[in-house]
Amino acid sequence: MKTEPVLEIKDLDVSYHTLTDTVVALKGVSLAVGKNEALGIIGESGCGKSTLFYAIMDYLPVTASRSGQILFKGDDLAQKTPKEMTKYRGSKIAMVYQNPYSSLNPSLTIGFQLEEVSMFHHGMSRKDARQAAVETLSDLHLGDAAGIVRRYPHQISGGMQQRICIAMALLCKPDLMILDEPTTALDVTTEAVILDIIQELKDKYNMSLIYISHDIGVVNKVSDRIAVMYRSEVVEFGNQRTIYKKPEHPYTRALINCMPRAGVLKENTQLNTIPGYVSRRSAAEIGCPFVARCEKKNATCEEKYGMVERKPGHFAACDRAYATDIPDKVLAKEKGAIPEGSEPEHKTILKIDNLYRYYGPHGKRIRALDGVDLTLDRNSVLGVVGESGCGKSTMGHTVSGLMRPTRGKIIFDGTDISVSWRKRSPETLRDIQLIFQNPGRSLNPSFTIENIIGRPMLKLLGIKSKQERRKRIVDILKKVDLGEEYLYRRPKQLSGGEMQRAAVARAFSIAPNLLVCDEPTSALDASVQASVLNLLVDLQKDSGAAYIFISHDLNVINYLSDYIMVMYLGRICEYGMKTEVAGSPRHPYTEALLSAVPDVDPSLKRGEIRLQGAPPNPTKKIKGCPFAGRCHRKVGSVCDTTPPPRVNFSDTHFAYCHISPEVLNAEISVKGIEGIEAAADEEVI
Amino acid sequence: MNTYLLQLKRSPRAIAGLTILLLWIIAALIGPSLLPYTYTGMDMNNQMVGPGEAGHLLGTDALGRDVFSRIIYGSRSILTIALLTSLLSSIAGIIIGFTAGYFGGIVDTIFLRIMDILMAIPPLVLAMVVLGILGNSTIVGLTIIVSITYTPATARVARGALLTCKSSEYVDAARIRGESHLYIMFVEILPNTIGPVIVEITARFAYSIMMIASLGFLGVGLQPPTPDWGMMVIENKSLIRAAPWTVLYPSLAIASLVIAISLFSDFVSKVMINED
Amino acid sequence: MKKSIMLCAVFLLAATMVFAGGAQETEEKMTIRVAEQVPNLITPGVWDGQAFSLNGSIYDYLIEMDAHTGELVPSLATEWSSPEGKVWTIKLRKGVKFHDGSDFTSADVKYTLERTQDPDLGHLKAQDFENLDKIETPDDHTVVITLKEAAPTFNFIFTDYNMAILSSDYDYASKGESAPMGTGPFKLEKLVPKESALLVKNSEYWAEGLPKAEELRIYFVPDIDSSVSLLEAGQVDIVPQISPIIKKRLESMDGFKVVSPYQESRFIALADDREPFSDNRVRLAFKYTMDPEILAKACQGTLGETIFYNETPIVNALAQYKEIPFRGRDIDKAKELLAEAGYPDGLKVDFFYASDHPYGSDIAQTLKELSAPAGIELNLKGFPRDIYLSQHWMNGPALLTGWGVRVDPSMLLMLAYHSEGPWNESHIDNPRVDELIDKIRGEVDPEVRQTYYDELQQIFHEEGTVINLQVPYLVGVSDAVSDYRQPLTMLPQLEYTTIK
Amino acid sequence: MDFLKRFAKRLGFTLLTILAMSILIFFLVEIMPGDVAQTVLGQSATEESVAALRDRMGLDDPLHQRYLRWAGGFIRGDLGESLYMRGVQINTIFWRKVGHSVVLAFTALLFYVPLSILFGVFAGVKEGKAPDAIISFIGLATMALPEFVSGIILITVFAVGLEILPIASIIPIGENLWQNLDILVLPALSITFVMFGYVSRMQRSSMVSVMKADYIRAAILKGMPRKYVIFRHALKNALLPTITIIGMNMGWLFGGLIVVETLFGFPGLGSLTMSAIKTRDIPLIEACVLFITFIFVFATFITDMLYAFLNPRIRYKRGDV
Repeated sequence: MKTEPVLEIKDLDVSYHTLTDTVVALKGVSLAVGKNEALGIIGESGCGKSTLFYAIMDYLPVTASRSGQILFKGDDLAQKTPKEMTKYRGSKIAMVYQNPYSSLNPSLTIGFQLEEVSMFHHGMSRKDARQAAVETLSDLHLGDAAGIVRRYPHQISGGMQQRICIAMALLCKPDLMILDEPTTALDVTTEAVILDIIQELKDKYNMSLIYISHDIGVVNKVSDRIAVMYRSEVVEFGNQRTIYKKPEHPYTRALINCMPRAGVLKENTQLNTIPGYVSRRSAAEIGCPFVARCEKKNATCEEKYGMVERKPGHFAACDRAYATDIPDKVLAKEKGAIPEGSEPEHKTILKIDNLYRYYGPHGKRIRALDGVDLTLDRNSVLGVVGESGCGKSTMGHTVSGLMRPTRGKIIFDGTDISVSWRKRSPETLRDIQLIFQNPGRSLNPSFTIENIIGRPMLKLLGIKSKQERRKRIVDILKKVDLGEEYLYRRPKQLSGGEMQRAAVARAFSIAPNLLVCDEPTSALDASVQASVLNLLVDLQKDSGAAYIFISHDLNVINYLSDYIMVMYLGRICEYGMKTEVAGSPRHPYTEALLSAVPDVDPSLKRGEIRLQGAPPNPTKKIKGCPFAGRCHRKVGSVCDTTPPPRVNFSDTHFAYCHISPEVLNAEISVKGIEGIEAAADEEVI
Repeated sequence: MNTYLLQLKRSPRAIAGLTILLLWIIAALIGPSLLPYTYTGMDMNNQMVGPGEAGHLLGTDALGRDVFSRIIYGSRSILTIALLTSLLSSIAGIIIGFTAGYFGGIVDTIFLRIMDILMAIPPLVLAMVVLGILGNSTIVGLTIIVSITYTPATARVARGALLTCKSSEYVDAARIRGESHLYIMFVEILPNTIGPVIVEITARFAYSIMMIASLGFLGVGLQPPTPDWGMMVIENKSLIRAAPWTVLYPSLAIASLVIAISLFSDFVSKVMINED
Repeated sequence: MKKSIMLCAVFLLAATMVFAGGAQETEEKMTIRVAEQVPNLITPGVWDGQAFSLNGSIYDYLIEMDAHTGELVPSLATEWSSPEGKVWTIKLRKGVKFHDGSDFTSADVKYTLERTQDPDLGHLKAQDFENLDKIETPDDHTVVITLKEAAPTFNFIFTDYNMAILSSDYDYASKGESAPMGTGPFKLEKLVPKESALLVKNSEYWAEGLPKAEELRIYFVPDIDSSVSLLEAGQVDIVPQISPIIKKRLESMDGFKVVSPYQESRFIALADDREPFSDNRVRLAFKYTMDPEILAKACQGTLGETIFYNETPIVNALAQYKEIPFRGRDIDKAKELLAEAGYPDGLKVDFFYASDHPYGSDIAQTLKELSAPAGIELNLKGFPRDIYLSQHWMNGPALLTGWGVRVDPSMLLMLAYHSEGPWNESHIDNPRVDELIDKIRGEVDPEVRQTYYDELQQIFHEEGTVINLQVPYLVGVSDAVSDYRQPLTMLPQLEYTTIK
Repeated sequence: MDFLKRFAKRLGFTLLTILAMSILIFFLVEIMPGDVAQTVLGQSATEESVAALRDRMGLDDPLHQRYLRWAGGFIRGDLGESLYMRGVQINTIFWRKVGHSVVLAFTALLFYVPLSILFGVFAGVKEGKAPDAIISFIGLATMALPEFVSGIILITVFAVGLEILPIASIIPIGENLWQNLDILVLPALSITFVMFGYVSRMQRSSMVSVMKADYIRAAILKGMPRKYVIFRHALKNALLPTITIIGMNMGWLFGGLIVVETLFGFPGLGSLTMSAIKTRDIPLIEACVLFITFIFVFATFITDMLYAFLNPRIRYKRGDV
């Protein structure tokens, strides 16, 4: 470590005592953050990363017990009394939280909540405090700072609220800022802007940072060094680049392999999944926490276990990530390039043209879908990507029949199904199935798995006999690798991943031809997401069903889909084969979207396109291109007045933009999802 | 089921509430048959004797009737009415609240308007106006009237419970399977609203006891000589100085029963609400 | 913020302590304060007999009764005579003025009497005056009344509380309830309906030296316990219609006494025109289950002192009363009679009563308890008094009704026990009884009249349709009050009362 | 501003409810058994005198005509003539009694609102600790007592035992309520028992949920001392729902008023309603019940507006910056 650490945690243990048993949250955690250094902490849900920052700030619930040292510039916070801690909280160590909206008091103005920090910690008068607040807000590129100060939290957008929270943390010039998943709740483009700001402020105020997240891509963008946590322990800690390139701990390697990332496609690799699930850690457990699920475990895992400096500045609790004595179970498929001419045979199953869907009363009509047309072939996956409010879920709901379209036609396998489910024939109902985002809410909590999956068979396939249904349920469960004992369990007794797999089983139990997946994996952890994605790919092979896969995560879309459709404010921006849209995007919005995608490989560099402001108000009628307001390659006033024409780049690839096709083709930059290969492997520090 | 018992063991207040309630229920069921005196027996030589005198545990009232046996017998009528009322109003509430909440649109708005109007008259006033005119009524009459005045409140709760479930995805999943409305309402949603509904029934149980006692106090309770705790209080109100026990013990009986049920319903709401 | 809430709570508690003292009343004028029941109607004619002290002090009557001796004494009428009971000549007192200053003349008496026959008024004494033929006023102070049939005791009717003398040119129809006006000892100063009334001394009252007090304050209190607590707190001097329980308590405290001016009747009517009481054996069986001792205790009184029991409509305070010994409670006899009458295993019968009328629910529940052993199951049906009177009275198998006292029993017999009597609640239709009642009304000679009374009471004892339970009318009075008079006419004579 | 729009909508809706209420009450009272005129004239009235009275009071007119006449009168403040006491305008006795009841209700409010907020907040802040358990239990116990039970206990203690407060609430003639405020204390206290239990429990649970909110955690971790966070951040949000609860509970308050006024003989709207029902004085019943619902609906309306006004999320429209 170059400089003397701002914060040093030594051997921190935290456990929660419930009435029946005690649960270990943190075990023997040792970390250090140098001056003006950014430490990223990665871990899946339940690994104790949130407990870490509560422990540091001494904000643990009364049932928790804490031991070990937390040295902040030398003095140990662990011994401080709550009164003394108030001096540290806010002025020495500041916090930024996950959902900005709920971290701001709804009935106090933004100005008041900013001023109270500087008034309290630095004894400023209200006038000076307000002045300091306005200055800090302008640091965060907020336009009308004086206006915002007078407003209430519910009057500003999500991205804006998170900048206010960051400003609140900055106002007391902290030495250390701890950020707990600050951008998870935001859109990709806004997230990129916020991450840039954090990076910029770190250097400007030479603060040190602790950035906690479950998403490696986001952490890479901000942190110099990264710690990987698993089941309340730090299993690996080192330089950002080496953690990705040469992880020492099998868990880190498996975690990275689970994540869809640039260059990983369903055609050439099967995502690595980690068998089993994260179980609670009781006080008695010793040895490596990952031993139950590790494919590289051997006899040494119990005794020889402990953090060791494997390489200079790189610690790990194990070094068998690439051990060869036990072969890798999951091998990447042969990495052949996708044969050029081998598009899947054209057999369209779904055709949508001129689909409109409006919400709300005449005056304030929200135009969720503003003229969408597409065709979908059997046995293919259409990835629909776009930011929140772009109408992708609405499209999924109208196709699956939850909602009736306001105007336009949906032709499925020859029959017109542009009506709500009530008027659809049983065959159509059987043919189209929907998988929801939140697994916990899509299964009826008071039903057993057996009758959850059995009900559609009885209702739509008319299989009367119970034994027949049970037999089918058992083998569909096997397909989603859930054992027979799951028949009698209720959703509450299942983990997130198991519930989603059960939902998939329910959808496939009646062999649908079209499966609409509305962000099925965004609520899941990386390793669990991988198992669901693999499941979807395998099931498509033998059922031949078509998928409409809706997501805001471009990596997942890029991995799974054959065709990609990018939507913005209810309209299509760009449509084409995966290789075309992700490989060489044409539409400025797709470019901006791709450049904002955080990638697992830190060395990957992407274009620096940042979109300012927020999408326009959906209730207003838009004459020109909806993206005109924020477009970084705006041609001129024509973008605002006339709707962009359709520009065809190949018979499957088109976009709606005023920029002439020649200019668009000429500037094919390497801004695709593969990004620019790092110049050379920088030497690993 | 055992989780409930486990939690019960840990909350002394709930146990206290439950034991008092069970005592009253036992008193109501087998009490009258064990008592030395009937509730109407008049011992004219011992009019208004104090508690403990002349073999009367809680003394006698102006007509020489044993206060203790009248209270025990009174528990039978007040418990039956309260039980019937809370069940009746809850069932009616569920049906109305569910239909209104589920179908939404005009049905829902009409329902809300009607509920507002019915809730505008304080339930006690509504019941009193009707009972006041019909004169003293029987257990059945009282039950029906009190249930009607309470149905708006339970309907509103049932509607609320339904709306929270209706927005969840498993209902959408059921819809696109083409399930019928009735199936969705009573097979998919009802089991998940059991929590708030049970809480409402127990709370309603406590409120109806208070209401029945108050109606009795206002002189529109049960037809004498059936003992009605509220009536016992108003009948002996003028004895408050001469024979305070004739007023105090019925009041304490009402208080103990209502507190017991409130303690238990408080426990039920804690367990039920944070469970789902 | 929290401090301010604490402050406000402390201030509140302090405020209540300060007010607890209450303002004491200081006055020098001699004032009589009475806490009466809340009256419904107070216009003479339709006045249903509550708040006696109000009308008793505002109005005067032709004839009044001496509270101590019970004899009739001249009031607005100085003398009255009728040789054979058919033509009555009444001499009126001179120099009497109404409160509004107008003179009291024979025209007012004529107006008062003719008013009883006014069809859309519904005067309670309409039947008694159907016997009127014509009324002549030869001069301002003489009235000659000619009856259709002779009525030797006709003069008693003028003592009835509804026969207050009214001024012929005062509009009682609209002002009777809000501004009553008469010739009485006190004048109305201020009336807040249903709440209170303030009366002041009528300085030109025709009797010298009366009324003794300057002011009469009357509070209308719905709840008897509140009135008694006012008496105990010294805020009122007189509280009429108190219950025996309160009597016991008041007598145990010093500074108060309880006066019992007369007895009211509680008639238990057994309907003669319908099952089951149309059969006299069932009536007798019911009478055999009676136990006057228990009934007296139920009314918190003692038999023979404050509570009296007989099976005839004649009240024992009257001269015409004939003592008939009680038949004794005999359950077996009752069962025997019921079996004879065709009810071997008992019967069920509805029993209607006014639940909020004094003694009402106590007597009803005691009757149910007494008659149960014989197999007679009374199904008690209690109603608020006004619903009872309007819907259930006069049409139920068994009724409990409160009757005021009538100075002349023949009036009561005519009304309630003659087959065509308007208030024949028990629907008695006994030719012999009708004949006797007509004879009593027409007989001039008191001894002969008494023989008819005796025979009538014997018939009622053997096959009568009524059980008469006399209960005391009790008035709580503080020791400061002297000379409180209230004769059988039920009208208190507050003009004689003084306050120390 | 959308606040005004909301205000107008709510006001219109409230008036609609009152109108619907008046229709409901009018017909509810009309369909009651028993002939009104018969009751007034008493049992001795002859047939034709009953018919005459019915005609004079217009009882035979078609129902809607009578309703319009009655509603018209009510709006003009003329509550019509008391059926029972001919010649006595209801107005004379009605508004005085309403005045007394409003004073009693206000005193009860003055007692229980600050107390239940104070204890509710205190219990919420000390959640799980001893004071919370005690206050919750007291709240639960008092909430469970019907008004007359707590009234009787108060009487036995204060009026009969210590004899410092009057057992009955009577205003001596010639004096008014303000000279006898001590008659207000016991009735107001009886109502306070029940209302305190209910409101303090609601206030406690609202305080507990606010204390668990993210913005409170953010404020504490911003270094603000706990007391300051409770008052400046938590209290404002915790008090908002209490306003609606108090508004919604006006119905209970009036139900309680009737019971308490009967127990103490307090000359208010409650005891007037009771005697109106007993004497079946139809116009008086209609006047009383409609007035109670009028106050109740109006109170809910006011608390709604107060809530909307104090809650910035509703007061200021969502303006995009």
